[in-house]
Amino acid sequence: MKKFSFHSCGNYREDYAEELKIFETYFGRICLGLFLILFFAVAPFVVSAYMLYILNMIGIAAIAAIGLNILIGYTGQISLGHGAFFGVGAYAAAILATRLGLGFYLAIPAAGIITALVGMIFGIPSGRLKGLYLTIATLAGQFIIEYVLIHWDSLTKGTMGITLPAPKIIQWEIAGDKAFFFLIFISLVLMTWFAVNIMRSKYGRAFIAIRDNDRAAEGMGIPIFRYKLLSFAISSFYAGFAGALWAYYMISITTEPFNLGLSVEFIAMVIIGGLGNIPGAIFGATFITLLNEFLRFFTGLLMNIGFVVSFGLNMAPLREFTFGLVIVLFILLEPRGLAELWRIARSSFRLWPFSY
Amino acid sequence: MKAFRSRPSIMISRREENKKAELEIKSLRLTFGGVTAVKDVDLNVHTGELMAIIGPNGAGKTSLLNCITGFYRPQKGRITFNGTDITDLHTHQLVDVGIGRTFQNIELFPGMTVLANMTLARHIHCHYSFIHSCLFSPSVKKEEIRHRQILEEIIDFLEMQSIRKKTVGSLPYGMMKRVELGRALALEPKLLILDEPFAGMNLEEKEDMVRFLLELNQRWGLTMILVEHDMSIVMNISKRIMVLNFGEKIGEGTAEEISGHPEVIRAYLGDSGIL
Amino acid sequence: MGEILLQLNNISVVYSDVIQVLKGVSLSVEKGHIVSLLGSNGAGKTTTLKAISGLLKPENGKVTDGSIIYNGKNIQNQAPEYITRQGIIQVLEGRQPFKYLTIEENLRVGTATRSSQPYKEDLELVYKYFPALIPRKKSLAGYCSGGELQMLVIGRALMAHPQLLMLDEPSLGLAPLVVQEIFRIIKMINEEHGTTIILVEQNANMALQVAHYGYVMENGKIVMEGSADDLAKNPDVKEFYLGMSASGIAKSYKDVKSYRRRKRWL
Amino acid sequence: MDFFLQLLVNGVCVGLLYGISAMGFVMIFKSSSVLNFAHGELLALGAFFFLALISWAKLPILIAFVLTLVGSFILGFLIEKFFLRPLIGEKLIFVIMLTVGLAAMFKGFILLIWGGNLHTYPEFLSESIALKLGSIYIAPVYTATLIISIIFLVLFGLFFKKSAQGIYMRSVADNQKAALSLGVHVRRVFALSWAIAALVASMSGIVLGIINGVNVHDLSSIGLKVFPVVILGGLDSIGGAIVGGIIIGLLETFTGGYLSPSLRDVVPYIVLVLILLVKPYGLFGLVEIERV
Repeated sequence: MKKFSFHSCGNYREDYAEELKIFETYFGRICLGLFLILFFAVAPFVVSAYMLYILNMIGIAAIAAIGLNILIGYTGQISLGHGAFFGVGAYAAAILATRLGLGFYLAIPAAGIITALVGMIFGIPSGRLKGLYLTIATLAGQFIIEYVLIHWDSLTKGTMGITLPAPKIIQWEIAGDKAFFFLIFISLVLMTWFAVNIMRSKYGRAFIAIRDNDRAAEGMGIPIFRYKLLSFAISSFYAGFAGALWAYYMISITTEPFNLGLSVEFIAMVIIGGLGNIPGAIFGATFITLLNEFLRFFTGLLMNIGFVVSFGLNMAPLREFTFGLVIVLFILLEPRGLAELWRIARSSFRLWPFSY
Repeated sequence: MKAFRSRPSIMISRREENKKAELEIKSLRLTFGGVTAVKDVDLNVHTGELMAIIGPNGAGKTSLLNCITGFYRPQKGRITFNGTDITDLHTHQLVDVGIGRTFQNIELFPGMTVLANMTLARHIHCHYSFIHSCLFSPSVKKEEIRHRQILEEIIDFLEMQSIRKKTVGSLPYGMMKRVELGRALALEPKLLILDEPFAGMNLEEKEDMVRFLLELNQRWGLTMILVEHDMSIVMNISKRIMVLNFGEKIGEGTAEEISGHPEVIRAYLGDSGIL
Repeated sequence: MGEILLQLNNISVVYSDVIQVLKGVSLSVEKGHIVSLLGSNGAGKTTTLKAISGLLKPENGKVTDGSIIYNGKNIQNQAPEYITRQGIIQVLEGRQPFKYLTIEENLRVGTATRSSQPYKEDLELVYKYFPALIPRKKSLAGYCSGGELQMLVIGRALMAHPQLLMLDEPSLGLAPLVVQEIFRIIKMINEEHGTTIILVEQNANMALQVAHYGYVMENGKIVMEGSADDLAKNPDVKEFYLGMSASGIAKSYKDVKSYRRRKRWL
Repeated sequence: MDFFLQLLVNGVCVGLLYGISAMGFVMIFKSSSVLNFAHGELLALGAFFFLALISWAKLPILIAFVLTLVGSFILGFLIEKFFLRPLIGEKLIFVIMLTVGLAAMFKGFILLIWGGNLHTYPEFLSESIALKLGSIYIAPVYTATLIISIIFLVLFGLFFKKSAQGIYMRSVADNQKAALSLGVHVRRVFALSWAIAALVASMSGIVLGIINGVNVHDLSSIGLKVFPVVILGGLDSIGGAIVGGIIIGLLETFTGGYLSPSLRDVVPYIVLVLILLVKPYGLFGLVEIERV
């Protein structure tokens, strides 16, 4: 019997296979399917170029945020170096594309793999360090990578930056926001699906076990260090992949954006979206990207108001202030993040229209 | 018929070679920072035995267990299991070798459900690759379902059906101990090490636990090492008892021999005898 | 009957606004008595202690009904800082030392409720009760054995000069000799200082030996009460808590039946 | 040789500055296990408040100094009350992120009011406390730093080891539930530790301001410099903060002097990671006691 319900009101599962499903109901699955079809068929053709640009940025950020969520939210290893890993991915793709002339379909995954290797190297301290000591070691990673990117002139061209060729499939060039929209969001859908699958298999369970009680995890036969490294590798793969997409999208890259601030933004996405929740990372990426854009727009607006100009006030710091304030409020008011708000919204549809 | 269904087939169908559990410890010594926690202890555990280790708090019982299960590294001595040297193996490798354990101060994952806790113990029995798990291929699904069936058998055996979806942190203490046993069984160990499984339990819970342990030991031939302070249980169910004091073995023998052993009475049991 | 120090009138406790743990518990504790609280795990004994000491709050629990009267004052739902300063000290289950403090520093934390007063004499007193702690004075509590820690946490509570001392499972995981020692000292504290003690124990045998009065809890309710001697003679208590068959002979775990027995009052 | 000695002295001086900047940080960590990412901004707030008092309100130095300390004490208290208290018992990462958010807020606030330019205090330290050892010159402000750091080291050492309040603070960091059960006023302990930390921070902010001038970007980057310092010393060790500070200070001045100025900022981190691999809890940090 196929049950079709909006949201089940109890546990009606009939065999163990049903418990392995991602979606509790067919309704959920169909909804997501419809949403994706609509999204791909409609969004790129109706929204403005600026909106499309923002959507693309959200997509890229979401891939990186999913990766970080695997590391922080699931494995419990706080990393302050995700921004740098994003940069490693961007530079790896740029160098592979310009020096070796790899096509983007090879350069992007290869950049992800290179970043995963770098991530594993910076994950090595996790074998001995715990909690805050590890956090600071990843902070060290952030600074060391930043330094290398800037000062390894022969490879990265230092502060000059690198310009990437446009990605090509045989003869057809992927250029412009619309083409990138498809590249980015198809990647996002795939990467999300991989992440969800990893998390419901033995690997994801092992990560959670390490987060919750590493000694017991070891007692269950889980080689902790190897899994921590794996988590660092997966997370950096996502960061590197996103960074590579970003590099192609931006066409030309410099070392500037990959600073601690970017790492902090990624963490903010993960927390505001919801720790240990994969859709949450997408929500978080959306929220933070939109917030940044909004604040940029708003402070720009303020700067042009007559009296502000006449007083010579600089409104730009307001952006930083508000950004901080939003994070603080979010943590204080809904520490479980947007994913929790989404869950609450959905569960009020339980038994809809006859909610109790 | 409940009685038949409640026997995990993984345990029943264990082949003889999977039951084999010969543990041999030779002059084991463990020191931390000047204190000798375990002092040249020898111990042999044979297949099918239920061996108890008793002794005052701080006598080195848990330290000894931690050496066997790889949490501590002894300075001297050898531990072999079924003929292989396991002294230098890591904790997670020992699980592969077939040694499972429960902990003195429950080490469950309090935020997870009972089922999720037990599923973790199937980790070493999950054989699919990383790529397969990324795609969640049908083979992964099939394997996951098989593990679930095994877990359900253990849940049935330990009479935990009603709590399988409950968060472990919300369970009463005695239940948590039972979940921990269930999780250790899900590892399919050849040797099960139990560190104070009865502590903090009331009589009823103790009786249940004794019933499970005896069945595991007698009917399924699971070899066990038991560390416990409740003498009435230890004396009743264990075949052999070793007594530790200040890291040294001060006695070994059957329950009768130990309860009459003058040094054991002085150091551990006290003059009022069995509590 | 002597003076009542503590009175619980029909209290209910709810965690996180939904999970009801206590359903109308009433009990009274006479000044200078040792009262023991028996019952299975999850019956609500620890919750009862926490309701008294105010430690429910940090765990998102609340007394929703009834009243707790201590020395004539209503203390339900008060902050623990306030309640401890009234002379109620709870020794938590599972021995919770300050691992990174030395034994002596641990004991000093016990003076928190009366921080400006001298404490040297109290230290001497604790060391008198627990001479085993003297050689370990300067070592970190994290490195002490279970027996030493249990002595430490009881000693730490004594430093606060409690009027009402609540001990949660002091014998948990201790060797028989140490259990005897701990109970001997509990009795001594009660006799020498007149400290009123509430004792939550799984080891009903020992608990009823030292207690004056006892309550049996099941499923968040009091199901039986009486003087310790009466309880020890009660056939149900004998069977379910003391581990003796009704005829009084200690049972053997070897003849444990292969089915679950049920308590008659459930 | 002179160059070497001058570098050595400079390194120690800068290191001491790092050390006292880090002390407030350690204070917070020791009592509430919070990693404070807003520490640099706390330094900056103190420095700017002092600046406002002496150059806008034209108050005498001493009064301004005392007022700054009082103000930052209250500020620390309020931060704990409104922002940190609701998070007691939450995961580490939330608390970290909260302080990151606070840091952004404070920085934005300072930038709004004072802008990102360099401000300077009027000269007020007397040249008479400067030290001259042969060809090496130690500026008065460094002498003052030395004195302040020694005083604080002794003061905090005694406070945590001997005073009742100090022991209560450590007990709260160790096991909050047990501390609560013994009647330790946990909320007061947290509030007090933040208040004291903010006070110490603003004092070090003023000292830094005297030396390098007052600039919000510089001061908040000192907040990041604090991390290698405290981790090297061990997160919960006041003395470790000073030793870690001096090591990092020396590393910086020597790499700057002998290798290349651009390596200055990254070498301390490399050394930090290497040391952590050998000593995972820093040089003087408490080793986690685990019992299985």
